Amino acid sequence: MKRPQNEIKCTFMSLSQNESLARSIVTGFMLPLDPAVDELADVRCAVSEAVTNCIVHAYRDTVGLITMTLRCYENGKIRIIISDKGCGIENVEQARRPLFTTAPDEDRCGMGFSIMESFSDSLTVTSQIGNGTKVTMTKKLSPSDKIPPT
Amino acid sequence: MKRPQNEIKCTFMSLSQNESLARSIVTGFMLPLDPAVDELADVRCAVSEAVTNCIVHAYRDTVGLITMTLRCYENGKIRIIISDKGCGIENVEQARRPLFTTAPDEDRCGMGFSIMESFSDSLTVTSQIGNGTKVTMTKKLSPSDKIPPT
Amino acid sequence: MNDLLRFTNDGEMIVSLPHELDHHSASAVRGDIDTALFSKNPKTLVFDLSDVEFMDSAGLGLILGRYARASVLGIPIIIRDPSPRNERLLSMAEFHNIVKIEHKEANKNEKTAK
Amino acid sequence: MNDLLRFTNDGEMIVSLPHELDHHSASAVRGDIDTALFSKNPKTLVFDLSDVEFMDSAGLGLILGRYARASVLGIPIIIRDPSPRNERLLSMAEFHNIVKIEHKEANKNEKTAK
Ligand SMILES: Nc1ncnc2c1ncn2[C@@H]1O[C@H](COP(=O)(O)OP(=O)(O)O)[C@@H](O)[C@H]1O
Ligand SMILES: Nc1ncnc2c1ncn2[C@@H]1O[C@H](COP(=O)(O)OP(=O)(O)O)[C@@H](O)[C@H]1O
Repeated sequence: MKRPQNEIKCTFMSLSQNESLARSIVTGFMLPLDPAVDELADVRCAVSEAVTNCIVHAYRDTVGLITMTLRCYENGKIRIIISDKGCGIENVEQARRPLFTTAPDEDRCGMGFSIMESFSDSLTVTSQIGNGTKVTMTKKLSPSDKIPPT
Repeated sequence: MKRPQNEIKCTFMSLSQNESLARSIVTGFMLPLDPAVDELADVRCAVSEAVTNCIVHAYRDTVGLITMTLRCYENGKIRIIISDKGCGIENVEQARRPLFTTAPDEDRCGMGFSIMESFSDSLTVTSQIGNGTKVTMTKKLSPSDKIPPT
Repeated sequence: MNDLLRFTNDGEMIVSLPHELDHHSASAVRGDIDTALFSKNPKTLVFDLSDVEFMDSAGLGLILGRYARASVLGIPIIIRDPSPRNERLLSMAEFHNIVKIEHKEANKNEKTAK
Repeated sequence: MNDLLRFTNDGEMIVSLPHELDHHSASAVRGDIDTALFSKNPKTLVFDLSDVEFMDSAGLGLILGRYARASVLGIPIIIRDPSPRNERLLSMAEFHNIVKIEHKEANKNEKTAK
């Protein structure tokens, strides 16, 4: 893939207050790209799901580090990578199914991956037990109808 | 110093659109700490100065990477470190003086370090020619008068 | 949280969900909702979503968890005034099949207009 | 930028500075201001700061750079309606000594009230 036009990589602690921090970062990153209101909302929601999964599942009962990388390319494509070094997922295919969750008693409803999938153009999940999980999402933003600043 | 309560480390490209991104990150990091309006504004401004300096001075005519680390501690202290691998500063003492600038023809007015200094409790600048510059600021937030969420 | 819970004369317990409804904020309100649900024994449990600007699956999970408890107590649930976006999210998790989703804001405005 | 520049009948060229005035946004408006300054030759150059929610030293630099150009042309500068916070920033750089800072919003409201 071509060189990104802009890129930010962040590493932060798996604290639940950082769910909103992650959304702020995505918003700050996307606003100069002049996204449609719904596109921004989609990406904010998908990121929130992925980051929450690191906090709730990957580092259950501990605190670890979450890494989020955001890239945007000339063609309006953005790529988001969220990874942890937590417990990993045994069966990724099963985990991605709608309503599947390993934590129903904590009010998880198993819709995280489904939301990530429907709010992005592509979702890749790689995971290794004991080594962590990496979620990659891409989304192509619709061409802005506003005049770019000169 | 004690372990931080929360920490985020970000690395991003020295593009001017990332000045507002850096401010978004600081805002997202500070909001859960329930800062006073003026404290948040002070820190946003100080961060903006430090990040702009990396873009304008450190990586003049090139694009490099800026690293920003935010930490908060139990006593309400926050610590912000902004560093670059750019050109470095020959004479830090001189650079910190109000109105001193090496780029007057680009509308720099030499108030960046003065603003960082007056909007933080402490400012440390270390720099090496050809190796980059590191700015460290600390600020103690006033105790919040709101009830913390249970 | 100040105005999280309200009780009306006709037995509604109204939960005003927060502006940003994620796992963090959902965890912060869950206990208070459950305590009130069991101690006040309302006729209906209403989730007011009119102020919810952001919601992810943690919001769905919060409502689903309360739905399970309320069902045991025989208390029906109403979801009131979700934004179009949040209603889409609710229907992704098939909430239409288990709870009533209603739009009262519109009615309210109609009444005011008369 | 849509409403960056306005010209009044009494010769004011009014520059409405952006909501977030940093190095990025200052660079975006600088050229248009200078072009207009030289081509329209106004009697007074006014920087309207009433919409500026955020400003850092790039805002000071933008005004200072225009001040230098306007001085050459003999055009006086007025800074209008900075927030208390932004006025503090202006005074840190001793702007009080070189330009007039005025508060018109208050006057305007007074007039409307009568
Ligand atoms: N980062 C992760 N680390 C470990 N396990 C994960 C991670 N993300 C998801 N999972 C597993 O995948 C399951 C499904 O995830 P998801 O669809 O987001 O639903 P939910 O989070 O509501 O359980 C989770 O219940 C969990 O077992
Ligand atoms: N990160 C940096 N890398 C290299 N030089 C810097 C850096 N930050 C500041 N400087 C130098 O210090 C001077 C003073 O900085 P500052 O007080 O922020 O004023 P200004 O940015 O308006 O010039 C700059 O003009 C520049 O020469």
